[in-house]
Amino acid sequence: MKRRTFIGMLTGAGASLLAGSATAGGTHHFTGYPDSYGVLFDSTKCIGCRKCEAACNAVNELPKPQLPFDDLSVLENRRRTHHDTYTVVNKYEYDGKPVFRKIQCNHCQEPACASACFVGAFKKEPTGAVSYDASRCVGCRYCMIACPFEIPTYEYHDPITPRVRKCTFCQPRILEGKLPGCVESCPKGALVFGRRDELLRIARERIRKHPERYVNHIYGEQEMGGTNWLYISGVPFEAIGMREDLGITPAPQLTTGALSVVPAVVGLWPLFLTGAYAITKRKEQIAAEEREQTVHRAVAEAEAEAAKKLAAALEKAERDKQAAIDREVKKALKEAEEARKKAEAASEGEE
Amino acid sequence: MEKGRPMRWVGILCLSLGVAGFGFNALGSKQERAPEPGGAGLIVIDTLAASGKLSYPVVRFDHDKHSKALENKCDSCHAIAEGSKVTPLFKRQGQEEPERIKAIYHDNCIGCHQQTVQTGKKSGPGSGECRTCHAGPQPSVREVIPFDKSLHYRHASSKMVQPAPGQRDNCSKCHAQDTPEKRNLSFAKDKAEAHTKCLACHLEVTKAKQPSGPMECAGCHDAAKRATYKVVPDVPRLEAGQSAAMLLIAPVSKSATPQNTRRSVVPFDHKGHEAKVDRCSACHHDARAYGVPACTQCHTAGGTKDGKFITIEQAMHRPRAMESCIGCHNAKKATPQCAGCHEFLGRTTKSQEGACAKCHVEVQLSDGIEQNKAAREALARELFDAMPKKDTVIRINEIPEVVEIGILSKEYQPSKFPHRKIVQKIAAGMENSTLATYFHSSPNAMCVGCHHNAPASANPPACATCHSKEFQDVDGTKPSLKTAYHQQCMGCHQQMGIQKPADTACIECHAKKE
Amino acid sequence: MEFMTYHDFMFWTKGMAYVGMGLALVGFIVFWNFLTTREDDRFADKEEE
Amino acid sequence: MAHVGAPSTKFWTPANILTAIILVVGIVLTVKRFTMGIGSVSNLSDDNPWGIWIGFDLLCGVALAAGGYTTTAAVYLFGMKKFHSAVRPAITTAFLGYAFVVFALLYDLGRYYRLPYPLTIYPGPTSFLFEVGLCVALYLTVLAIEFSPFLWEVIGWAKIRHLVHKLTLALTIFGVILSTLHQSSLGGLYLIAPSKLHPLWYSIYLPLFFFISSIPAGLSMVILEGSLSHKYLAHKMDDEHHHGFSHVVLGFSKAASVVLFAYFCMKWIGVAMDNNWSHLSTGWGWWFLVEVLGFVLLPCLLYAMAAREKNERLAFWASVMTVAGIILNRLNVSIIAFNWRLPAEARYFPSVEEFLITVFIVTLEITILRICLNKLPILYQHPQFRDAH
Repeated sequence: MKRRTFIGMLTGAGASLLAGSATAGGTHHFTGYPDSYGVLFDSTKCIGCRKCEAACNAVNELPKPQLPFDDLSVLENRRRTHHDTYTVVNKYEYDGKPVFRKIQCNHCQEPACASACFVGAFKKEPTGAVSYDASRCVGCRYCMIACPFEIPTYEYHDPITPRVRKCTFCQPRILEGKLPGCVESCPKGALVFGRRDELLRIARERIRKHPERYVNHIYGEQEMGGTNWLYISGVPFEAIGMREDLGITPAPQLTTGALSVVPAVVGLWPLFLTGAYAITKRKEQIAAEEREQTVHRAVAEAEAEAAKKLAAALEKAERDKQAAIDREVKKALKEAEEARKKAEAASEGEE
Repeated sequence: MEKGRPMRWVGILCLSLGVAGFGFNALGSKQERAPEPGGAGLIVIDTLAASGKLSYPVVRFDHDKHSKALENKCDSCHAIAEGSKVTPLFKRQGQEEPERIKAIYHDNCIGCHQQTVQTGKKSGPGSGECRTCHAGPQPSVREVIPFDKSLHYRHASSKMVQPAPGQRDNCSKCHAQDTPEKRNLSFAKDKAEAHTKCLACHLEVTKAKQPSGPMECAGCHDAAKRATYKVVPDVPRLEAGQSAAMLLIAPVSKSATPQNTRRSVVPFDHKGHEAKVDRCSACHHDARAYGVPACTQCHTAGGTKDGKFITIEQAMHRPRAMESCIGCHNAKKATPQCAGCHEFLGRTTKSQEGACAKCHVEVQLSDGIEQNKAAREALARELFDAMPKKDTVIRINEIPEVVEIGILSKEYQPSKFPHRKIVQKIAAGMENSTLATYFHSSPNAMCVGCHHNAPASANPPACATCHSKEFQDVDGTKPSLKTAYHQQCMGCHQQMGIQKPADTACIECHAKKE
Repeated sequence: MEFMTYHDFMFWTKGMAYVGMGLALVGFIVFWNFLTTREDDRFADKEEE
Repeated sequence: MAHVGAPSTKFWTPANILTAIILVVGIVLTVKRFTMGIGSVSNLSDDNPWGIWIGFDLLCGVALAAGGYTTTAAVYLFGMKKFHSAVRPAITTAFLGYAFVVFALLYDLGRYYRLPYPLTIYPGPTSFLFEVGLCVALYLTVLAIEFSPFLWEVIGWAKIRHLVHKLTLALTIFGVILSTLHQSSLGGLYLIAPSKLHPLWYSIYLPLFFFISSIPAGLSMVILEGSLSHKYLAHKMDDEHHHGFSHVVLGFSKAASVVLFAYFCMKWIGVAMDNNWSHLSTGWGWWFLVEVLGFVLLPCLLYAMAAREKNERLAFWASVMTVAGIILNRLNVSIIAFNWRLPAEARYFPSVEEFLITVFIVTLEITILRICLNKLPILYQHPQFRDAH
C-alpha cells in the first residue's frame, strides 16, 4: 500500500468518525418524533362534566365506578389517577370561580418512566404515546418514583400479575384514525387533538388573540423537556395543581452525568486498586529485602567475627601446634641425637 | 463519666429522631395565609425604612380610630399652617434626622397614650409593648377615590365653593392655574397636597357650621362608605368652552398628492361622549401634567416624547387602551349585553368590511378651516347628520321560533332550541345603547353573532355546513359540530351572565332518552 | 443510527457502554496476567502469611 | 425450627422463643403477601410506591453490608494485615446481608418471578436500577465465592478451597469495583426525581454521598458485630480473633472518623452547590441539621476520640451512632424527605404488617448468621487449614 493512500484512508476514517459523533451526542439535540400527536387542554373551556372520564372508562374497558359519571359531587374532592381511572378532572377555586383541570399521562417527549425502567417496558412511540408493555414489567415501580407528574399507578391488589396502569393515549385508536376517547367525548372543545407543533401554534394563537383571557404560558411546551399533552389556562398553573417548578431538563438528562461515571469507574478502578496492591506489595517486598539485608549483614558480621576468632584460634592453635611440633621436633631431635649418639654408640641409624 | 455520656447522646438523639419523625409526617406543604385586610384608615408607618434597615417590623396605625378618639382635632398630631392647611407629617414640619423622627414618634405616641390612661380612659400601648404597634404590614381595603361626575357636580355646585375674587367661575378653587381661557384639570401634584387641599376645605366648611365632606379616611377611600352617599342622577353638562361636535382631522397621509387633496376626517360627537364617561380625564388623560390639551398636542403623526411616541393613529385605535376610541368601545363590548356575541367574534379583530367608514369620511377641506373652530364644528355637524343611521328593527316573523338539534340523538332526545326568544332577548339588550344602534347598521348584523363567518343574511347556512359531525379539521381550529354548538351556547351564557342551566346540567337542554 | 429522542440515544449508548465495561474487565485480567506471569507466583508470599 | 443457640445452654432461651414467634408471624405474613398481593400487607400507594422494604431493607441493607468490601480492600489491597481477623466475619455478614437484600426484594417486586429479566432478556441500561441490579447480582456472586471456602473447609475439599484462595486478589478488586458502583447507584436512583425529594437531600452528589457514607457504615458494622460476637460468642474465637480485635476496632475507628469527616464536608458542599441555605431555617432544615450534626459529625468526633484515647467502648457507641445515622440518612432520602410536598394525609407511613415483614427478614438474617458463626470456621481458623492463609 502506498503511503499516501494509507494517509488518505486514515483521514477518511477520522472524518467519518467525526461526522458520526456530530450526529449523536455533543452538540446535537433531540427534538422528538416529528409529526407526533398531542392534545391541547384549554382550562378556560373545561366545564367539569366528566364526559372524558366516562369515555376513558368505556374505551379502556375499566371497571365501573361506584358513583356514575354524571354525579359531579366527586369534584369536591381532590382526586388522582388510579389503576382503574386513567384520567380524572379536578375542580379548583380561583377568585371564587371554579376552574377545572384534567389529569392524565402527559406523554413526555423524553419520558422519565422510560428512562427509569430497568427492563425497557416504557417506550416513546412515533405517534407521541408513551406505551407500556406489561409482558416485560418486573413490578419495581421505579417509574412511579421517577414520574414528575405522578401519573403511573399500580395494581397493588393483584398478587401474581400486577401491572402499572396509565393513560395509553388511546394509541390503538389513533392508529385506526380515531380520536382518543376523551377528546372525542369532550362537548366543549376543551381538548384538541392534533400534531404537537400544530397544537403549539393553536395555543399561541389563542393566547395572542385573547391575552386578557389566558396566562401567557403553554404548559408542556418546555416542562421536563416538553410533553405531548399541552395546557393553556386562564389562571396560574400553580392554582390548578400543576407544578411550575419542574424545570425544563428532560428526565433522561438528570441521570446522564452520574451514569457516565459508571464506565469510568470500571475502567479506572482496576488501575487504582492494582496500583494500591502493587504499592503495598512493593512495600512488603522492600521491607522483606531490608530484613534480609540486615540479616545478611548481621550474619556477615557474625561470620567475620567468628572468622576472626577462628583465625585467632587457629593461629594460636597453629602457634601451639608449632611450639608443640618444635618442642616435639626438638625433643625428637634431641632424642634422635641421643639416639644417634646411642646408635652411633650402637653403630646403627634406624630413621 | 466517659461511659455515660455517649449513651445519653444516643438517647437524646433517638428521642428527637422519633419526635421529629412524627412531626414531619404531619408536615405537608403548608401555605402562609395572608392577613385579613384592615379598614381604609389602616396605614403603615415605615418612615424610617428610607434611611436603612428597620430593626422592628413596620407600624400598623389605624388613623380613623385615632381621629375619632381625638374628635377630629387634627392639631393633636398635625401642625396646622395658615388657613386650615393640615401638615401631613406627624408632629413635625419638614425633614428631620432619622433618630429625631424616631424620638418624635415614640415620645408623642407613648406620651399621649400614657396621659390618656392617667385621665382614666382606655388607651393604646405604652413603652415596652413594642410589637403591639410594630406588628408588620397589613393590607387595607383603602382605594383611590374615583372622583366621578356626580361628586364633581356636588362640589362645583356647592355654595360653599365660591369663585375667587375676579374669577367668573369657581373652577380655580380646586384646579390651580385654571382660567376660562386656559383650562387646567390639574388638582394636586401628589397625595400630600391632595389631602391638604381637601381637608383644609372640609375643615373650613365644618367651621362654618355647614354640611361638609368627610374628615376620616374611610369617608373617601372606602367603597362601602362611599356607596351610601347621594348620587346626582342627571348631571348637567359641564360647560368649559368645549364644542359639542368636533372635527378630528387625520394627519396628511404620505400618499397625499396634489390631485388628491381630500382629507380623512372624523366628525366626533363630543357632547354625546361626555355623557358616557365619568370625567374629562377619561380621554384627556395625564391631565395633571397637561391640562386639557387637544389629542394632537402630544400624539402627532410621528409621535413625540410627551406622547410616549404613541402616534395619533395608535392613540385613537389601540385596542386595549381605555383612552383610545377602539379601546373604550371594546371595553363597552365586554359588558354582558354585548359580550355574548362580541367575546366570541373577538373584540380585537378589525371587524367587518366598511368598519372604517363608520367613523371616517373623506372630504375636501376648505382653506383655513383648521384654524376656525366654529367652521370645524359646523362641518362636523353636517357630516355627522349625513352618516348612515341605524336600522335594527327586527322582523319577528322571519325568525324561526324553535330549532331542533338532534346530533346527540344516540344518547339524548333532540334538543329544542328557543331561537326566536333568544334573538329577542339579545335585541332587547341593544335597544338603549347608542353605541350598538350606531354600529349595528343592518338588521341582520346581530345574526352574525352566532352565524359567524357567513354574510349577514336572514337565511344563514346551517352550522353543519362548515362543522362536521365526526372530526375536527386537521389543524384543530375548526371545532366539530358538537363542540361548536356547546361553545356557542355555553360561551354566550357565560359571557352574558346567564346562570341557568349550568354547563354540566346536560338534561336541561337534552331531555333524557327513555 | 438515527435517534429521535434523547432517551433512545441513551438506551443505545449506555447499552454499548455496559458491553464495553464487561470487555474492559475481562481484558484487564488478561492483560494483568500477560504483564505479570514472568514474575514469581504473585500469591507466593500470601501463602506464607 | 430455629436450630440455634449456644450448645452448652438450654435451647428455649427467651431470645430463641422471641425469634421463633417472629419467624412464625413472618411466615404467615409472607403467605399473605404472596397470595393476596402487596396491597394486602402494606401501606404502599400510587403516591408512595416505595416504602420501608426499599428504604430500609434495600438501601440500609446494602449500605450496612459494606463491611465486606471495605475490610477485604483494607487487608488485601492496602496491606493492613493487622485486620486480618476481621475479614471472615465481614465477608459472612456481607454475603448474608446481600442475600437477604435480594430476598427482601422479592416481597416488594410485583412480579418477583421476573427478577432476572433486566439482566437477561430485557436490559434497560438507562436506568440506575439496572446498574444496581447488575452490580448487586455480580457482587452477590463474588461474595458467595469469597464465602464458600468456609464451607469447603468444613467439608474438607482442600483443592477447591485452594483454587478460591488463588482468586483472592481478583475477587477483592471485583468486589470493590462493584461495591463502588452499586453503593453510589442507590443514591443515583433518586437523581431522576428532583421534584419529589427535598432540596436539602437532593444533590447531584447523591451517588457520591451514598458511596462515601457506605464506607463508615461498613466499618461500623464490623466494629458493632465484632463487639457483639465478642461478648456473646467469645468461646468460639481463637487467639487471633481475641488479640486482633482491639487492633481492628481502633484502626477502623480511625478510618471511619476520617471518612465521616470527609462525608460531613461533602454534605455542606452539596448544600452550597445548589444554594440551599435558605432551606436550613425551615423545619426541614432543622431535621437536616439533626442528621448532619447529630449523626455524622458527632460519631465522627466520637470515633476520633476513641481512636486517640484507645477507648474501645467509645468506639462501640460511635459505631452504633454511625449505623443509626446511615439508617436515618437512607430513610430520609427514600421516605421522610421524599414526597415532602404531598399533603399530610397523602404521606406514607408503614403499616404494621409491612413493618413486621421487615422485622421477620432481619430476624431471619440474624438467625442464619448465628448458625453460621456457630457452625463455620469464621471466628476461628479451621485446624486443618490453620496456616493456609
